[in-house]
Amino acid sequence: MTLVATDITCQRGGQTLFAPAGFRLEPGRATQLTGPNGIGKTTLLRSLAGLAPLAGGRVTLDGQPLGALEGALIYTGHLDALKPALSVAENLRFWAALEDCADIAPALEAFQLTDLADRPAARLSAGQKRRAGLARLCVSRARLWLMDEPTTALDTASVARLASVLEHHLSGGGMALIATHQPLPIPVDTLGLSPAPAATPESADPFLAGSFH
Amino acid sequence: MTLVATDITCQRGGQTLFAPAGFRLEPGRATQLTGPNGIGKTTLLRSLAGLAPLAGGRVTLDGQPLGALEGALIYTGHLDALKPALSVAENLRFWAALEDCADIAPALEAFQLTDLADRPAARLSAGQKRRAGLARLCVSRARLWLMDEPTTALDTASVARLASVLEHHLSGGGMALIATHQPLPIPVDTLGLSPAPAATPESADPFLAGSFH
Amino acid sequence: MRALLARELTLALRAGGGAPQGLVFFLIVVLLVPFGIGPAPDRLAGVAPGTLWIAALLSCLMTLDRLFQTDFEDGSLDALALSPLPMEAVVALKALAHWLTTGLPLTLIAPLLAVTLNLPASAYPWLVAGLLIGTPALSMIGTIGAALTLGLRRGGLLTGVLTLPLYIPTLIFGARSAIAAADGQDPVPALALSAALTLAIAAATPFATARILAIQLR
Amino acid sequence: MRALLARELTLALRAGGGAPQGLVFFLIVVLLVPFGIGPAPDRLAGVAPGTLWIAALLSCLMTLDRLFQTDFEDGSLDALALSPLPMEAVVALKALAHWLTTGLPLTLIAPLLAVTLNLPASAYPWLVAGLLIGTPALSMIGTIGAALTLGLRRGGLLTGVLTLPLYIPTLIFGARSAIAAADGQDPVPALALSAALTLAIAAATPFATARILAIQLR
Amino acid sequence: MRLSGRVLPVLSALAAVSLAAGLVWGFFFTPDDYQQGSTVKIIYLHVPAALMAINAWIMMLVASLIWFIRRHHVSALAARAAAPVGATFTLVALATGAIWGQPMWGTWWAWDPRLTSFLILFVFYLGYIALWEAVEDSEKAADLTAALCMVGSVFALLSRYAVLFWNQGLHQGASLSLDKEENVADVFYQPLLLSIAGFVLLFVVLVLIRTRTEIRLRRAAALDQRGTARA
Ligand code: HEM
Ligand SMILES: Nc1ncnc2c1ncn2[C@@H]1O[C@H](COP(=O)(O)OP(=O)(O)OP(=O)(O)O)[C@@H](O)[C@H]1O
Ligand SMILES: Nc1ncnc2c1ncn2[C@@H]1O[C@H](COP(=O)(O)OP(=O)(O)OP(=O)(O)O)[C@@H](O)[C@H]1O
Ligand SMILES: [Mg+2]
Ligand SMILES: [Mg+2]
Repeated sequence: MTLVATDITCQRGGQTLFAPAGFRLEPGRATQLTGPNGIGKTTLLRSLAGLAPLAGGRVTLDGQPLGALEGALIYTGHLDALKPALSVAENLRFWAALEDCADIAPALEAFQLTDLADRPAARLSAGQKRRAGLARLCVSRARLWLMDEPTTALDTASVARLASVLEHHLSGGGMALIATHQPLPIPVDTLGLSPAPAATPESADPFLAGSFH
Repeated sequence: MTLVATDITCQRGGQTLFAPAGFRLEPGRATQLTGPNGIGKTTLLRSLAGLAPLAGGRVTLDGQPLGALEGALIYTGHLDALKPALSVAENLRFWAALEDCADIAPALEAFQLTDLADRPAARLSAGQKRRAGLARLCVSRARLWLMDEPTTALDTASVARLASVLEHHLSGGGMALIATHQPLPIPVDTLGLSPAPAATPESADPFLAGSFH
Repeated sequence: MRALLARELTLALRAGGGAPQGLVFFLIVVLLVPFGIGPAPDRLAGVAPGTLWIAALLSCLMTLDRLFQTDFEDGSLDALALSPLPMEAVVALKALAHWLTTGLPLTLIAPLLAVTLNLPASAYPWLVAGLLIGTPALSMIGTIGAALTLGLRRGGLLTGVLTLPLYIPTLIFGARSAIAAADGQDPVPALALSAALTLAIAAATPFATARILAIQLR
Repeated sequence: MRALLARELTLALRAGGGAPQGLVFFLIVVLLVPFGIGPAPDRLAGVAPGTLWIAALLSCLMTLDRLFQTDFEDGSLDALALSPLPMEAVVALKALAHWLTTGLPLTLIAPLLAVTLNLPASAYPWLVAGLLIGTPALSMIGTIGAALTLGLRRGGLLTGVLTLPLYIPTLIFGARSAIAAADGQDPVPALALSAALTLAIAAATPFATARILAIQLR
Repeated sequence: MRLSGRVLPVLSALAAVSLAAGLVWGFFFTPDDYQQGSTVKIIYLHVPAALMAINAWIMMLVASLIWFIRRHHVSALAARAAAPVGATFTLVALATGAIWGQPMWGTWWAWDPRLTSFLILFVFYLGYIALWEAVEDSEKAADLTAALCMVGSVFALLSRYAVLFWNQGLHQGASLSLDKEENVADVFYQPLLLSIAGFVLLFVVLVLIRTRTEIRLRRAAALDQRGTARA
């Protein structure tokens, strides 16, 4: 299973965000997505996840269009998908149940959440919340992990823990695409996004096209 | 004006968070607050800001208790205090007006927000949002800046920009206390929080005290 | 599927959840009416079924506005959209959970409140039947409004504005049957129409709502 | 001070803000009543003042629940608490802005809606006077409920539960005067009591609310 | 855009002429009705406004469908442009109806099915406009309002039948239909047709103007964005 993206671009508010980019992600490899604030990393990840449309280019997973493969990927964004009223274990158990995964203990263990398992998510510190959000990765069977700034609010020990979870996923043939501003302590390929060249009329807002003078 | 904290501790949910800590902050100096996730950095900053009570110890600003000095400090937390429906400039102008500061242009300039000034805050990327939140520092006259993980979501260029804003503030006799997991590119003192020793009956929940046998 | 339903129910019943408040709100709106229009028994009896229906509708509405909102704000909706469960099922289950925690208890308590409003005894079964048949439609329709206003600040209020007109057919048929019974007319046709309406709505809305949610997540 | 008032008004009037929706919600609740209780003009006339008051109350309530909530969620309330402006002033200004964008327009449109409910002409001035005097109290009282439920998921609903009982005195006196006028009795005493109540509330609530907010921010 | 720019003045002129002619003819050159007296003349405002209120919604529905299926940007903007016009016509129909109702039925308002469904239609217009205003992202707003328009149409129809079931009304039925025997007398009929034509043209002109404005606003916003991006 290989993810191939060629010449993809995204738009926001009718504007092309970055110059067409391509990458190739083999099983067992991770790619780090870099670029200055506002270049479109989040938008790109959401587009790959199928939550937003791509503005151009093609993405295939083993030759098939990506959209056909629901459940083959998981996306962790800026938000942690935690219910403040539920405990850490309850939150995780719900996501596990959706993926038919019965045992959440390893996931809690991996992010050192075992002691916090019964604490309502509302009463976690920023870093603990993030860890609980990331634990969702460990109960999913998705091969492709799309992660948006996963290290936010994590201390060094937790970053190391995340790295070892990632390595375990990759060594099992998984793939990961990680947008981050911080260096990751695992070997990764890098994909840097660069600004789009000055918008050409066609690529930009439809209302800039010729017929609307 | 000097901030002196002696033997301060904080509690959350009836539990003492970190071993009593003390520090001294002189004009023109910044202190970095470090410690693992969940140790109580955020809680400490909020207590110093007067938003939460201190569980023990004393804090004085030039010998006076800290609480008496409203307006002398500003706190930027995990949240950015931005209204999604208002533009960046409108958001900032409001905070500036509360501080009787008329000109927001330098603050926008300092965080490279001039181009984004008319964009509604809802349509900013994570890093752009954070920059807009931090710009509030530049329209305040507060001497003491309490900052909770200010570099979250910022790219390297923006971190450098934040550092130069901080240096400017310090060189004018300001003070800053900054909780962060990432190294800061300016010279700072460091205050590391360490876990509290096993709870003594007196310091813990009132219902564990002697009279409730 | 079962996990989602269980989660929704837990969240609704847990401290701060919508379920008890929905009921209490219903109760309070009904209790306000005598204060607002005065205590004369005749006047009250005349407006009793209508009051109960309007109160039910408003308290459904108030509990609905955050149906997807919290999931949207904390990123759960993104994760649900990418989960193996189809979005239509998510919508249907959420509507079901909403009805179980709001519409159903409210239907069960309505006869008690009807006493305070002097509703004639003959109208009781029809009132309950009407609510039982009509309130699921309120929950289903509500998902449309909730989805449309997702992510808007003050979305809750706009939800009301968009959803209330959609509620009118359900309200008319539902209230009609109890009023007819109270006035000694035949309550059956209104009830039958109400049932047909609910079925049609239950069949169609999950698809519409799922479509709207996909747009919102872009 | 002026900056805060301006900001609140802008936010309320800006796309997605509460002001137009508050009005439209008022309109819709009133509109629902005939569907609920049937179109007979006599019956409608009997409940007209009460309906308008209850609708005003509910639409105040619905716009109130997020009065501090959004500021709390995005960290603005922390910043406001540490700003040079005292919290009491923040509360009073927010209540004022809320009344200007909800209570006042709603009072102005009420006579028009009264027509659709067949309210007798003699009651019009008393209805308007009552709303004009009573609605500021609704906004002020609402700040208490909004502050108490801050930070709770589904806070909006709990706000309702906590606030509605506090609204009852205002509702009784306010509605009484219009009902008295419609029934040919003396509407003045009820109105005077209502005015006294509003003054007392306006004087006391900012302090109570500011205190509650300080506790919430801990 | 260019085509609409050229047609617009002509249409405007036509609209003005037929409206003026229809209304003046209707108001000043028709006899009073033997039953209703001169109040009958309000028909020249009431009926066309009522017809156009419904047609405007239908036009929005069609435009929304086109947007949904073909993603033709102008159709989304046309639907947006039509909404306030339709809402205004609805309001005019309601207001003239109320003014007419006072002498005819002795009341400004009655919960007659026809009037009631118009009120509901008005609420739908308001919700539609509010939603357009509330959503920041223009493409998303177009999608959402289109969805609302379709769902709303279904429910507007449902409400109509529900309302008929709920109350038999006072309002007269349609008497303009061509196959009916008893149409309104010819003296009333011809100016009425003329003013209906005037209202149709007025609607088209207003929608065209508003659509052109919307397009230009969008263009301005897009250019503005591109400007900031370059800077
Ligand atoms: C305020 C509320 C009213 C509304 C919303 C309203 C609505 C309508 C509508 C939609 C039509 C066009 C129907 C059609 O041609 O099929 C219409 C026609 C008409 N309305 Fe009204 N109406 C109102 C009040 C009144 C009143 C008070 C009267 C007079 C007593 C009246 C008299 C008529 C007449 C004579 C027609 C022409 C019907 C025909 O086609 O022969 N309407 N109205
Ligand atoms: N809802 C929106 N509507 C229009 N434009 C938006 C919206 N959200 C974000 N943008 C713009 O789209 C661009 C890309 O945003 P995105 O969030 O993808 O950036 P990013 O690379 O993730 O940045 P960061 O490192 O700050 O998270 C930014 O310039 C942003 O201003
Ligand atoms: N509302 C709350 N009620 C009870 N306990 C809480 C609450 N919020 C946080 N805590 C607990 O208090 C402790 C300190 O939290 P705090 O947010 O101050 O940590 P922190 O040092 O800022 O951590 P991080 O680096 O993750 O941001 C944590 O162990 C957390 O679980
Ligand atoms: Mg991002
Ligand atoms: Mg913290």
